[in-house]
Amino acid sequence: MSKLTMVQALNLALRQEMAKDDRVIVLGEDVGRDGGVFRVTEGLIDEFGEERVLDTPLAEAGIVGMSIGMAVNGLRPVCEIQFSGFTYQAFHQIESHAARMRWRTQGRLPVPMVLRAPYGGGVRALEHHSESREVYYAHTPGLKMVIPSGPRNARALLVSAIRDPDPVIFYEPKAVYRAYREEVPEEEETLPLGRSQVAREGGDITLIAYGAMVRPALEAAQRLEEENGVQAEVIDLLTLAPLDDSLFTASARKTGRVLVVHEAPRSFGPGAEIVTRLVEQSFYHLEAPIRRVTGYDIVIPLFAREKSYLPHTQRILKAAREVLETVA
Amino acid sequence: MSKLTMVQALNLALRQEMAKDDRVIVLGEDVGRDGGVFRVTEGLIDEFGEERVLDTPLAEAGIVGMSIGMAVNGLRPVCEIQFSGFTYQAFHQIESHAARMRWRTQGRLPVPMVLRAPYGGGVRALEHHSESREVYYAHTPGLKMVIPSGPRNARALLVSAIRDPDPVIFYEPKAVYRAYREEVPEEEETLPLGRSQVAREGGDITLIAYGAMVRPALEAAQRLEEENGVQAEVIDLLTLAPLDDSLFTASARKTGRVLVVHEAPRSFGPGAEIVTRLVEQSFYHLEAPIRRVTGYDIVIPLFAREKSYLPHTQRILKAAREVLETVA
Amino acid sequence: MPRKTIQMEKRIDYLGILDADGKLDAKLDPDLPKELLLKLHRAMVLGRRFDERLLNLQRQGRIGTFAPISGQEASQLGAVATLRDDDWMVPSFRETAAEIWRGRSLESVILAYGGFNEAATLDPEDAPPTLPVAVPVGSQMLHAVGIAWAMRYRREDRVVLTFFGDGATSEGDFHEAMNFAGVFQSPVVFLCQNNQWAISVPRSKQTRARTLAQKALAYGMPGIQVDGNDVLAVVAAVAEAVERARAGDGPTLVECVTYRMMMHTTADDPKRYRSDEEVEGWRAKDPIKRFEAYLVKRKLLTKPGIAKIEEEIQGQIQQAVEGAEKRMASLGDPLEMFAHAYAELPPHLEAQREELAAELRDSREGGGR
Amino acid sequence: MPRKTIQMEKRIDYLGILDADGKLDAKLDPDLPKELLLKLHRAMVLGRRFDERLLNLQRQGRIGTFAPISGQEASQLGAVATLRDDDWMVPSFRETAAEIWRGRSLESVILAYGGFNEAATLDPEDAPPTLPVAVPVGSQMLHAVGIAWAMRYRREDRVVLTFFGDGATSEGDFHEAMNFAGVFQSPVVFLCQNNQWAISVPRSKQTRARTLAQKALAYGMPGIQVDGNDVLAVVAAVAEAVERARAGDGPTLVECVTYRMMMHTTADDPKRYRSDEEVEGWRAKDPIKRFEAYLVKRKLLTKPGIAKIEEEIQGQIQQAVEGAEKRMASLGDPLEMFAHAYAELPPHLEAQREELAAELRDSREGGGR
Ligand SMILES: Cc1ncc(C[n+]2csc(CCOP(=O)(O)OP(=O)(O)O)c2C)c(N)n1
Ligand SMILES: Cc1ncc(C[n+]2csc(CCOP(=O)(O)OP(=O)(O)O)c2C)c(N)n1
Ligand SMILES: [Mg+2]
Ligand SMILES: [Mg+2]
Repeated sequence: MSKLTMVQALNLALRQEMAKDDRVIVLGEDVGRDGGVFRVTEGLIDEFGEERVLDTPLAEAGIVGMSIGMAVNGLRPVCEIQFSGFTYQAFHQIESHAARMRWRTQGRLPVPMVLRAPYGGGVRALEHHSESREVYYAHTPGLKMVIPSGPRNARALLVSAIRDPDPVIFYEPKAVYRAYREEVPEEEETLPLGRSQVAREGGDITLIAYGAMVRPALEAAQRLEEENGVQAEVIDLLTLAPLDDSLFTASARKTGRVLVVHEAPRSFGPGAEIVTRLVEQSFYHLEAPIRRVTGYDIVIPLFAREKSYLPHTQRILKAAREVLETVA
Repeated sequence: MSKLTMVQALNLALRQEMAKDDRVIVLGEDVGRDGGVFRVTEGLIDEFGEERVLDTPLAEAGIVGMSIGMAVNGLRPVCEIQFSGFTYQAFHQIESHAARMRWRTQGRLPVPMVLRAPYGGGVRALEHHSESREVYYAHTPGLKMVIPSGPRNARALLVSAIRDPDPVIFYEPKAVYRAYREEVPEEEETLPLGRSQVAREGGDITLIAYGAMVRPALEAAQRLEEENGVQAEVIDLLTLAPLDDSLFTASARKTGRVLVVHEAPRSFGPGAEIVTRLVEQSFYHLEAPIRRVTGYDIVIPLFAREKSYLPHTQRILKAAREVLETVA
Repeated sequence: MPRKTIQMEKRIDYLGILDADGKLDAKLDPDLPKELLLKLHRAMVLGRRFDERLLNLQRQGRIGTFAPISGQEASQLGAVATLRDDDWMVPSFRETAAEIWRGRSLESVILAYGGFNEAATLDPEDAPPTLPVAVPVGSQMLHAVGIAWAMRYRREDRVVLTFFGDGATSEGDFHEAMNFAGVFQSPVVFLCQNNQWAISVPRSKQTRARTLAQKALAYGMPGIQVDGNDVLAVVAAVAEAVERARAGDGPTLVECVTYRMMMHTTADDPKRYRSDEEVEGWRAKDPIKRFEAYLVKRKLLTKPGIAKIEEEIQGQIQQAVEGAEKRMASLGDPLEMFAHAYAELPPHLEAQREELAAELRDSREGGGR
Repeated sequence: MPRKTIQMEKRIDYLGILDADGKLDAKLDPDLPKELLLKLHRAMVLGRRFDERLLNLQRQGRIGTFAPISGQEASQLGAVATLRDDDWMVPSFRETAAEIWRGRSLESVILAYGGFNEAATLDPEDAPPTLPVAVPVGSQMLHAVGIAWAMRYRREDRVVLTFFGDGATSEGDFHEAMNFAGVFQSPVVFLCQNNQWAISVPRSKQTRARTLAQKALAYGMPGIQVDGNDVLAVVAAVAEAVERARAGDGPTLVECVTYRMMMHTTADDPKRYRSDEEVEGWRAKDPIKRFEAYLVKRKLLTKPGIAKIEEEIQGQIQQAVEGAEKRMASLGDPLEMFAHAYAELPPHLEAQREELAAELRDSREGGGR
């Protein structure tokens, strides 16, 4: 066990999977000598050589298209797109091929690949470096969409994603990359894809979050307990697609009050699906309208105003209190 | 007034706007001599010449990127992407530039362009020719997303889209292209973007649909009246983004029972946002859980099974009856 | 101005061997074995006749839209004939003849154009490795590069042949694939069937470059333009490129200059954009006619021999059509649409599948309520 | 084999005029007016010194990440100096010096790197038309083609100069832009600043082509490789390309061979991937040092004259920093983030804006409840 940042934990996952399975190939822009602009692939080229860690030309469709070819021909590519805002250059390859090849070939040519990309705000970056548009992939049939929230689950989920027989879009909350450390066991640890977790138990209100929003949600829960004596349950989705609705619908049936938190734009955002599943499955238990605390429906502003855009503890807290105060 | 198909009505809109405003330029693959593979641009090249109607090389990012340049430099490009399933090749141009340039330049360089693309199933086409993934654009800040349902509103909305100062993604339900004719006035007619319409009035249940799904929804409403004596209100959204929730939330407050219909995949689909707006704004009036009748969360099957994938009158009817029978 | 002119590191050649009358340029003869020549001839005729039959089926509404290959038999078959069985082929959507050469059954083709995904698993899994048809233009070439990379990684001496059209060369994916292949020195042969048209857009409007072959220079790659209606030239040029790839000397771009004799797909009406004269001009350069003239001249074929082949092929097609239609009649369970969405169907899809199953049960029981 | 070799319709040249010591190849001298030479020199020095100051501000946390231009002054400024005020410039994200030449204020640059969108409207609207910085690599070139098309459509004799890096040539968008420009014979000059690196990836791994200039051949376009640290050569080559475009003779690809002397951005550590020797080797070819040597030799500048220019520039920068910081202190109303989302704010955004306004009111009143 050592205390690792999320970057280090992801690096551990890659290193161990590469050591174990020589079909695992890492490729992308600057993933080799540079170790990736966030250093997630640091040291891999020294340990595994240029044949296992490929610095590619600057072309995202190329990276994804090539990964698809590698995957149908027996490898397990883990490609990195430098920022999630540049996955769009590869959108057609992801939607038209990665997501469909298994179905198109009726199981003969699956595409066991992972596309890693840092997403989300909070690091004072340039334009296009702070988006949270996971819906594009969560809505695309044939893909899995995974978003860890901390070092330990990031490592366990990445290992599972690499071993998964289907294409996985793996969004890494860059705001969490170096935000804190967690004990991460050296020995193998996996987490099943498609399963959410209770990050904190409680019976009065349910807060649903994922990725970088789990921390402020937990902080809000803590303050609700301290300041209001309210027990909030926090659900960490971990996988957006396929969406595990069993846990949060059960929680809602228990608490009757729900708040969904994400940094993605609100309209047609991930929260909408969560609310709808709740309506479909826990309607009669809801004691108040479900609230969304989300990014606004605008481009995330340049960093001077970014903090006011991103949902923060105070904003979550205020919404939670309003939900709690609602009398049906 | 003459009776026109949607294809003819769209052609009329283009022809009249081009005649009126020489900043309007049509471009895309096969839009010139061939008149577009669905003939929406038929005859335009004869009337307006090769300078106004450009057959481009086969490159969607090129078409959209070039349109952005034209638009920032004073023109009003209307580009056609041959099928919505090939807009993904241009996704980065749409998201990263068309949708952002106004914001990025703080209003100095708006992008008044229209991207037209046929979408949806029902015409026995090859793979990639039948998708319904409007969420990708409805979720993207900075865009408007319009989907007409019939010849007359298609014409009026396209005129408005061309004149709109912001980029509009204009999805045309190809299943409706030649399905029926409607009176379309020769004289100018527009419809405001961002406004839905009541396609049929009723007080017992609300059916919300758009595009090719409006017809089966209306048919279901008709049968509900005939067979059950139930008055269904049908809302035709017309614009998905910005989503006009005023009409359907009001309708829900009246009927208490709602069904949302779309052919897009269900999870993280347009219906989720509609349900959520209803929860946010009409929660206390809902007498039953809102139901979604949608495409399944799989790639739309090749055409031999397409009919079983797409929501049809019978399926809508059955769900509507279930919603009506629910006792809270 | 007295500037230095930069010399290119690679050459772009042109190759033709058989002229339009089937006359051979002997010093270029690739000297193929007799069996291969006859196999090529039969495959070319099959390609042509199968097209005609598919058109017939389509016009009768027995299958959906399809993309004919007529006129391009030499380009496709000459290219694919150079492959070993363990090499990969990565097609676009207009290589039916080449797919059949690689072991795809006519039945599978009919099923696919009939809208049945079951087409994908009709043929044995151990057929020469071939990707399925790729509809998004230009998107498949990158897969070829990835497949090739995996083979080199495993130290296999296999190669990948990927097909695409003249229109496809305009897509960004073409560029990225060519560039990646150059950088990684991938064992890929990029075979462009320049059939002069991308639906209604002529080659001249697709790019200002005089040849498509010269685009190879942008990637430091050799390129060659070939008379794509001359099967011997295609075999010669592609064989050389395949050898180069197999030897580890990297990719090649081969441009086959050919012509699409029929419509783009059955949804298209070429009369809108091209003249009969143009089509007739190309008919004179027909790859089958030319090859037959050569084979007859070489006494490898006779007129009656050809007639017999034609008859056998018609029989083969007839049998496939009957088989496919029988099979299609037995298929169609809508629930199959959920098959292979993922390796394992996740719970929400299980539920959606059950929804549809219930609807189907209902409607079998007479329309539900 | 006796095959025909295909001759290219365009030539790829190489041009250098001033050597590393500032010695002129007199027969290639573009013979620029004295004022232009001095204006270029001052702009180059400003570009360099501004970089140094920005780095300073960034290291102190007073601005965010930025992309330095040091080493590339000649490429950018030589190119942009050939434009008329009514021509367009379409930059990537590393053309600060060129933007300033076109009328962008230093304050605007500082504001943008300080995370304030207000940077976009700081300068007069009637400055020479210039697109904002484009962060997605390679995506801006297509806009240049569209802008150019609109000008030709209106029968204007204006041209567009678009910048991009060596890495950008790998993107599909580069290909599509070059191809569209060729087909539409657009008045665009494609200016590649080949600074040898795309973050950590060297030019040699970006493409197998020996030069980037030769990629022009894929589009039937002329291409030229220039010593990008030689401002006279850049002016000469780009002026020729601009003239060609203005005359209606279509686009040109100009590759400026130069070097990024500093880090990719301030988030980057170049020591991880390149050697000090490499950097030192390029320092010997410094564009400013070389140009100054030439100007001193021609007696257009003196050592004290240079010192005075340096001093003036420091004053100019100091003033801009002070102005910008004052302005930044006055900006920052979060509600501004909703400005210019659309021409007219739709109702749901009005509502969201009001949500944020309420939150801000609350927190001003002491943290709400
Ligand atoms: C990305 C994409 N854009 C558009 C289409 C529609 N489309 C199908 S084939 C075709 C023309 C292809 O031309 P070419 O590459 O020359 O191949 P050919 O059809 O001549 O074999 C077009 C535009 C498509 N399938 N994919
Ligand atoms: C589409 C896209 N992919 C990746 C990035 C991240 N990125 C920013 S600059 C850069 C390298 C650019 O290299 P080059 O084109 O040579 O320009 P230079 O930075 O050398 O000026 C990369 C990979 C990006 N901004 N956009
Ligand atoms: Mg073609
Ligand atoms: Mg560079």
